[in-house]
Amino acid sequence: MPRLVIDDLEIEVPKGTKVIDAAERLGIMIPRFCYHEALGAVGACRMCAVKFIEGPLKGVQMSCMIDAQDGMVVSTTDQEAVDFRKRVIEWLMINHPHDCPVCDEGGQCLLQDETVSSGHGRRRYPGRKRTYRNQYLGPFIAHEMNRCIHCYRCSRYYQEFSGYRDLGPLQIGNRVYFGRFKEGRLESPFSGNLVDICPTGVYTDIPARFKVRRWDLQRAPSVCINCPLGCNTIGNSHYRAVMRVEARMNPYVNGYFLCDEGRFGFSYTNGGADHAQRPWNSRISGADVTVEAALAESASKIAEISAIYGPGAVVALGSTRNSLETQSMLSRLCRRKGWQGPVWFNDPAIYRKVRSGVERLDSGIAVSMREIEFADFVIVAGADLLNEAPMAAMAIRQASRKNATIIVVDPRPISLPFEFRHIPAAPAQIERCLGSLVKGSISKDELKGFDSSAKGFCKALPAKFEEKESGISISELSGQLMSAKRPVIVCGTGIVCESTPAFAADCAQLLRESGKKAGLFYILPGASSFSSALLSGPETKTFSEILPQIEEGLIKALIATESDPFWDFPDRERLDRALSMLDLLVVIDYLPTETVKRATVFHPSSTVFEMNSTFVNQEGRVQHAERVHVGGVPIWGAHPPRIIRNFVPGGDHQPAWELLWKISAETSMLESVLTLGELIAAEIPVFEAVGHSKYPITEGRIIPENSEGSFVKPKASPAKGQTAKGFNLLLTDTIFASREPSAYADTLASVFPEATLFMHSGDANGAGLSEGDMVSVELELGAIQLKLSVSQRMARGFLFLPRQRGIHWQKMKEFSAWIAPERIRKI
Amino acid sequence: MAQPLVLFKNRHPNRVATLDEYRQSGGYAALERFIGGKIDPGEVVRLIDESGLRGRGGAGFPAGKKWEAVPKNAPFPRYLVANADEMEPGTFKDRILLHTDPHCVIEGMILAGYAFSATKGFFFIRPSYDSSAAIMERELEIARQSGFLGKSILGSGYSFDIVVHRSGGRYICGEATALLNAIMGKRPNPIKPPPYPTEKGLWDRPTVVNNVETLACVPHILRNGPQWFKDLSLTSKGAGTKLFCVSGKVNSPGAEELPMGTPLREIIEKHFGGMLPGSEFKACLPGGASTRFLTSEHYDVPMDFDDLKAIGNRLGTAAIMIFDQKTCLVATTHNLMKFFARESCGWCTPCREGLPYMRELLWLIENGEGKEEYIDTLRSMCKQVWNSYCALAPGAAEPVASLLEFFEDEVREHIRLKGCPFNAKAGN
Amino acid sequence: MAQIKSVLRDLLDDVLGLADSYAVTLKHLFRKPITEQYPEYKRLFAERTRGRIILTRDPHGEERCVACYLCSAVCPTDCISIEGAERKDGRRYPLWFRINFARCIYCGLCEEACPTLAIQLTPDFEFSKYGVLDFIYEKEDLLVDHQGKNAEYDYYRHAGVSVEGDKGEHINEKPPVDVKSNLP
Amino acid sequence: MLSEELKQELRKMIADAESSREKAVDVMLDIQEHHLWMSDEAMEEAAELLGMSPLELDELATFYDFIYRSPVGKYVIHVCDSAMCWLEGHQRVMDHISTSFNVPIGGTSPDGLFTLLPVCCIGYCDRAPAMVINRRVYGKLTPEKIDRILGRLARDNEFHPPE
Amino acid sequence: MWWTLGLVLLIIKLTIVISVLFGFAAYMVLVERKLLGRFQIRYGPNRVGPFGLLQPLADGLKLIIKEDFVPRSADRLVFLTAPAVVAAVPLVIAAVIPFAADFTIGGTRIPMVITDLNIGMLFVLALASLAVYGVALGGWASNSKYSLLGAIRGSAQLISYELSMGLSLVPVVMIAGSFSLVDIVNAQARLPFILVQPVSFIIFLISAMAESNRIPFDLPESENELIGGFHTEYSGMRFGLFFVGEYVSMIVLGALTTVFFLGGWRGPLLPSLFWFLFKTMLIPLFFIWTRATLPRLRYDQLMHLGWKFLLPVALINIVVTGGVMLLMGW
Repeated sequence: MPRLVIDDLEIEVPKGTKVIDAAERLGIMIPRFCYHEALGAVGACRMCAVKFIEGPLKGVQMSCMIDAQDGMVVSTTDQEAVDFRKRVIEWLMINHPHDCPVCDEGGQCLLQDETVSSGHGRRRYPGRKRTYRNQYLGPFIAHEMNRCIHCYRCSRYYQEFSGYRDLGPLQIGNRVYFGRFKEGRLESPFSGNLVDICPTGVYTDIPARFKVRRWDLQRAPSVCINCPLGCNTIGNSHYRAVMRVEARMNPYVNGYFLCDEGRFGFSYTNGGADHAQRPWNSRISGADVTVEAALAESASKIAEISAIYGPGAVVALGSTRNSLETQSMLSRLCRRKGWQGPVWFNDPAIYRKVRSGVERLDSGIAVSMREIEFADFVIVAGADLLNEAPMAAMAIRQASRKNATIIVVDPRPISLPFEFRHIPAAPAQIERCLGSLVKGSISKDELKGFDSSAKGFCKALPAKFEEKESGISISELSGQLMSAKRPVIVCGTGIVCESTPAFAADCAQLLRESGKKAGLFYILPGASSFSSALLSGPETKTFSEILPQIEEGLIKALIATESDPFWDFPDRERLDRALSMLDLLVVIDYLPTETVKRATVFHPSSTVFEMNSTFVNQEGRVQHAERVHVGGVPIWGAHPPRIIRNFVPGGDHQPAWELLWKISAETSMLESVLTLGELIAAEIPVFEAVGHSKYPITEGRIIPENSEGSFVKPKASPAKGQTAKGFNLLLTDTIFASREPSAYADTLASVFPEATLFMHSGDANGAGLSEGDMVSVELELGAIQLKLSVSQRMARGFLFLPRQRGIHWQKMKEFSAWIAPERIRKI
Repeated sequence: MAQPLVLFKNRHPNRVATLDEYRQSGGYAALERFIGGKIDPGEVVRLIDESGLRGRGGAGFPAGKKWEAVPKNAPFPRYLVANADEMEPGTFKDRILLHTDPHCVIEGMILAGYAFSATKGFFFIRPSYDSSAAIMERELEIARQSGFLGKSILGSGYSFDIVVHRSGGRYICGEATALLNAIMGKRPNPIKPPPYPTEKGLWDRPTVVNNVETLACVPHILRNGPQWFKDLSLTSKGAGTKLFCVSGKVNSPGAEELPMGTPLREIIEKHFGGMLPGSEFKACLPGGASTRFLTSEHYDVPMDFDDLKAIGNRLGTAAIMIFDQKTCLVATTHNLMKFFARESCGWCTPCREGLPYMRELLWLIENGEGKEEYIDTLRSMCKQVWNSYCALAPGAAEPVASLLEFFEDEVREHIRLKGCPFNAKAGN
Repeated sequence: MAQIKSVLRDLLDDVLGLADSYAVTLKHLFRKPITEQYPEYKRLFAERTRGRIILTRDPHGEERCVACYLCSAVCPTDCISIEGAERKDGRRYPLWFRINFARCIYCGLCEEACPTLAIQLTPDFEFSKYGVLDFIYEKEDLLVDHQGKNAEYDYYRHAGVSVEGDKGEHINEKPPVDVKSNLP
Repeated sequence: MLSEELKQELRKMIADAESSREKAVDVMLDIQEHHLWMSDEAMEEAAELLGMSPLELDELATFYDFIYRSPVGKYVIHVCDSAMCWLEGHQRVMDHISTSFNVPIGGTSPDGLFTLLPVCCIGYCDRAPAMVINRRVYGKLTPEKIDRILGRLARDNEFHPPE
Repeated sequence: MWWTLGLVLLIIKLTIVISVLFGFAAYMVLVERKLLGRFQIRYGPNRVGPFGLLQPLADGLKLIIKEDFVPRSADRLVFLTAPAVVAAVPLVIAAVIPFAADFTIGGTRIPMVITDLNIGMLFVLALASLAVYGVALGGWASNSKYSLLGAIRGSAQLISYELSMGLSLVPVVMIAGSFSLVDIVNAQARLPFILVQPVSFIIFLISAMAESNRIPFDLPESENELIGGFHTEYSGMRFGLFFVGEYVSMIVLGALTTVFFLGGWRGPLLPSLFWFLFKTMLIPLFFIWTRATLPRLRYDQLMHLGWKFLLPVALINIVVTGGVMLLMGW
């Protein structure tokens, strides 16, 4: 632990800490451009020069390049260093354009700050300014190369950190140009981070372009609710519109970065560009009414139906985008009022996978994304990370940069921004593959040390897994796994078998028993699957199981709280019919969903930006999102009226839990439950451990220290291969277009992936199809047309259909389908 | 004392020495003795260390020390890189050497590789030396066929091969770390050590980068002993001979092999035919463009690493560029600065932005738009570019700094007259 | 005794001092007043007088304002509100621009902050209204058809963004770097 | 656009290297021998051969002096403009080539034969002023010598610009 | 019969005195503004009516129409009544001031004073100290820190200068031998007391200025530190009453000065009423002149002047007067 003195303040820092970081710990911000904690030091900008007065080094040196050492005496204010930094700014500014007023970075520009702080005010350079032409980089990022100060942060982030190869430095000397080979959309789904990482305005955010200055923004810490990872964000709003979302540093979750879906998928909260897409007002049978009228209507109707048909005729639907508060309220109301529910999932299989996964997580085995970055062996089983949880791919990329071995066992044609071994095993084969991999890594000695259950489990694991097509030797990989210290198993819950999540947990547990610091990381569907699993029990039903009761007329009222069965139920017609049989459909939501259109009574609820809310991510981390603004119809885009009024247009929305409480007419609620914290703790006992008394809980994980880890002997995997000729059609997620609420954001609409059906090239050859063909797939309830993409790197006999907005996949009738070859036609 | 010829022993006008000629002059004897005789590589390093051979590429780092820096237990493969990316203005010794006696370099590379058990050698050569590269490729094949190169050299079990790597042509590629990046097919930006290339160089393997001339000295030292090499020098601290390339206002510009420490006066007047008729010695750059001007007061300085260091200068590549009284040094310095500004790789700010700034100021001074304050700005920038990432910018600042030190009057004259006082401007 | 003397002398000084002041004011009583009679006589105000605010145009007749929000940021009474927008050619302009003159204190900070010399204070100070809402001036009310105090300044000729003229064609600019150039 | 033989040759060269990227410059120099300069299509195909993205290859191509990303003539004349050649009259050489052979400085002659570019020191300071034409060096240039060299090149090659 | 006539006369006299006082006070504002303007080389009000003569009416009208604002946390009753105290006190003082020589109609001698109290001077002094209640109560009731500070300053100032004022009048009483104001005027038949008692006169004048809160003694309201001091929270006519009070008290003090030192209504040739009014107006004019000339005192200077200068001088003056009277055998 070296001790050093910086500006007369003494500090002790861990070995390997750079002087610039040591200074930051003391609250001394040494100016910098190229240095970034996530990217490391390269010493390109020379801005962080400080004077070393005593110690192993002397003179003006770059503080980012030098490790803190014992006995160093550093001055950041020494005249020589100050003069040099001022000169660096002068050098950087000789070519910087005079365009701060029309630059979106103005007001949050590091270059602006450092220029002002260095005291440089007048350009003395007699020469002319260098200019560049800009490139079109897609709908998210604007490019203005004139402003570039050549810190190389963008290319280092883009190529080294995030692993994409289509943006980099061209030319030499003072003509270095950061751009693409040809104009076009950036390939990386993490491109938005360029905006954050660029110290000046070369890359600026297009959705927020020319709309607002930093100082006018209302900012608050928020959490991204598009995928289960719960990346930390900062919401920025102005004129009642969320203008942009920025990444918020959380070392355990997302680090400094964010994926483009999380960053740009916010405009649903503004109702899109014309503000009209969001349902702002309460409605009864489609007609706008006051908040009170709608609440009274819902309350009386529900009471009436309960009285006539009994409370069991009322069903409460929740979803995995509910806040923890809403979920707890739903759970409590169902219990106290006798309603059926709450129902969280549509697909019973998914529900069981989520539950079996969540049950197996404990603090010993669950890893955060930060811990994945330090893993040396990562097995991804049944997860398409870039499409299902993009930032997890980024975390694994960091492990890959540290030379970790990455194995992906997944039937889909996976692409990831790093080198990995892809074993395109069919879903049913994933366990087999994983099992043999793990088994191969357990030595005989280790096996002897295991207790009987572990031993039994290990012995029951399949010894061999043949993988012909990829040519990957499992035994070789097992050998590598054997020498790994910190292996991590990332397990999906989408296309895998129902037993796989628990199996993956057992495998991780087994690796743990063999002395490794093994970790387990689930990819769950939706932002709050974890808490929905905590709030459900063995009797909890899914919507598919509830539906027959509606059809039989046993259920008369449905309360859908931020829940849209149309979003992921595969038989649209049946759903339509069933909902029309209801006496009452109360919908609480902020998205313009299909269900909202059918609502008898509609109550607008608040988005994550408009209320204080809590979310639990897939590793059990409780995170609080603060209210960014009060919300309402944005002023943006049109002249605000010249009237004086005392209400906010479109300001009727309320947090869903509050609306629920009001329509339940449960006045006694407040007597037994005083605070939201107590409400949550009453429903989820594990919250007691985190300390429910203080609400909001800003940091903490609500997973037990030790779960009841039981090794379940793996079942013999089903006979390989399907005898009948045909394809197994599975639904998959795709980035930007598959998730509520971001799929409703019009900012993302232009980047929705093209509707594509994925097929193995061998299968396609057999069917006489080729890459890029338009095909018509005849589903149970009708045909859909979409593009075909073929790949060698996927399992044979499978078709993958993206469950994305705009594709009418809800003609499937079931969650998966068997498609005979003749039902796929080229058109 | 007769001019001792070591590297240029087999110099023939307009012809490259053949393998046979080289062998007749004692070539490959050292290779046969050390590699064929399986003498411990440590012995090679020791002998070179003792001889006091210093890098001829400009920095003057002891060659043996560099090889020793490769850890004994370092992983294989290990690489040796011969740096023939000779892009310092005024320097052309390597070209002459390669056109004189390529096998001298090849043998040197093999022995150097042997010294730290390298497995592969890269001969990194600039594109304008295409003919030299062709010669090299031809002679390498000859050496390979003669058993000096390739698998198990002379049956010793030591395998070493050399490939010629053509550069795309940039000054910065001459910098060792940038050169390694260039070989790996990355953008040739320099990388600041640590880790040193001798630990993590090409593809993170130990790599030694030596100048061609340095390598060419190796077989001769091993053959004749370190003391012989030391004695070649005229100064006590120096060692060996040095290829001096003289260009500019002398009667017979070119490259000659002279003992280390030959005084400047002797070099100009005795070996390169003296100044041109009508020219007087005004100044010279002793070691390529990135050294300081030597004025007539330094006319007798011995040209050696340490002696030049004593007067605040550097031997560099020993490429002496001579300017006469008719040459405008402001314009000359501007030309040099133009070169450096253009060749900056664009990695760090002082070099990328500072050098064009200085070039602009020199240009304005030369063209009569100069202001007195520019002198102070230039002077402070000369100091400040020393905080750049690699040595390019400090080197570039050297001519400017010495111009302001020795010829400030000339600069002020430009500003006062609002133009260049040398009406018969050379060249431009 | 001496002490009393000095006290008396001080007293005398004070009294004389007072008398002097009274004499001065009395003298003024009989001087002709220097007041100029407004509105019968309207004096010409200096150009820099801080009166009603206008938005000027550049020499090409385009709006100078680029909606940079600096005026609204600097305004101590928060009387300026703007929404920026972008024209097809990339030029920024205020979609709407509102000044609440009922709040404005004519401090001139907005003019000082304006990087494009768009917002300017004029010598016109005579605008009283009966209704508060009448004091809210919109862009249509603020925008004038002339350049105001600085006739020739054209921000986009300096800015380096390709709005007026291409990259490299503005004042003090080099031609754009050609990335594919063969020149060294 | 690259011929299959050339591709085969390049593939072989790449396969011999320690890593494919190592041969990036050689591949581009070889392609230039056939196609004179690196067009975008050539870049894309070369990048594919090398297993790089076109951008990564372009990072190198634009860095180096002797890789041409803009069209050039059959003979690329690089005239040295560094200290010694400048002192000995590089400007006269440039001007002479420019006027006598109708080549704009930095550009290509209308017949597509010559391209005139400045270059930094080419290591022929003893024979200043010097120039490189297609990597062959000519020193001690005088107007007569230039006329002779370029005249011969123009005469010897019945030149057809590539497609 | 006698008393009815007396009553009628009294009412007539009261009416005359009050209307004259109010009229004078109103126009005193105009005169002050005009004069101040001229002192400062400008015009002063000249827009309302010829030469701005209707300005007082406009002001009055405006004050009456304006909203009578009461702060929410004010002590409502006290807040509302305090201005009345300020305005009423000088009016009451005016009751004992003889404003002309006695008037005889049909043998009946009508005294040109509303009531000639034999302890008139004590009455005056007693009431003068009552005026401070208006200031103190108004300031306190406003429940505002500025007002309170003004009120405290006002009380302190009034108490301090009340003392020297009273003491400055002792020699007058000694010489006149009576507390009755009529007697005092009569005692000056030969020589106005200003000549006999110049020191007393000066002390009285200064104290009077302080009593009426005029510049340079306007610390209770000093605008630039306390907004408006005790009347910060007042608006409309209630604010107007404070103003009226100040101006009436200025006139009354002028009248008292006339009575005590300038020989009252006495004067050659012209009617006595004219002389009285003429002399009375001199003092407010002097006040205005002073306002145009002197800056406001600092609080410590104010206290210094009152306690360490005026008070001792006044005491010495009494002793000297007594000594002289003893020697002269009066």
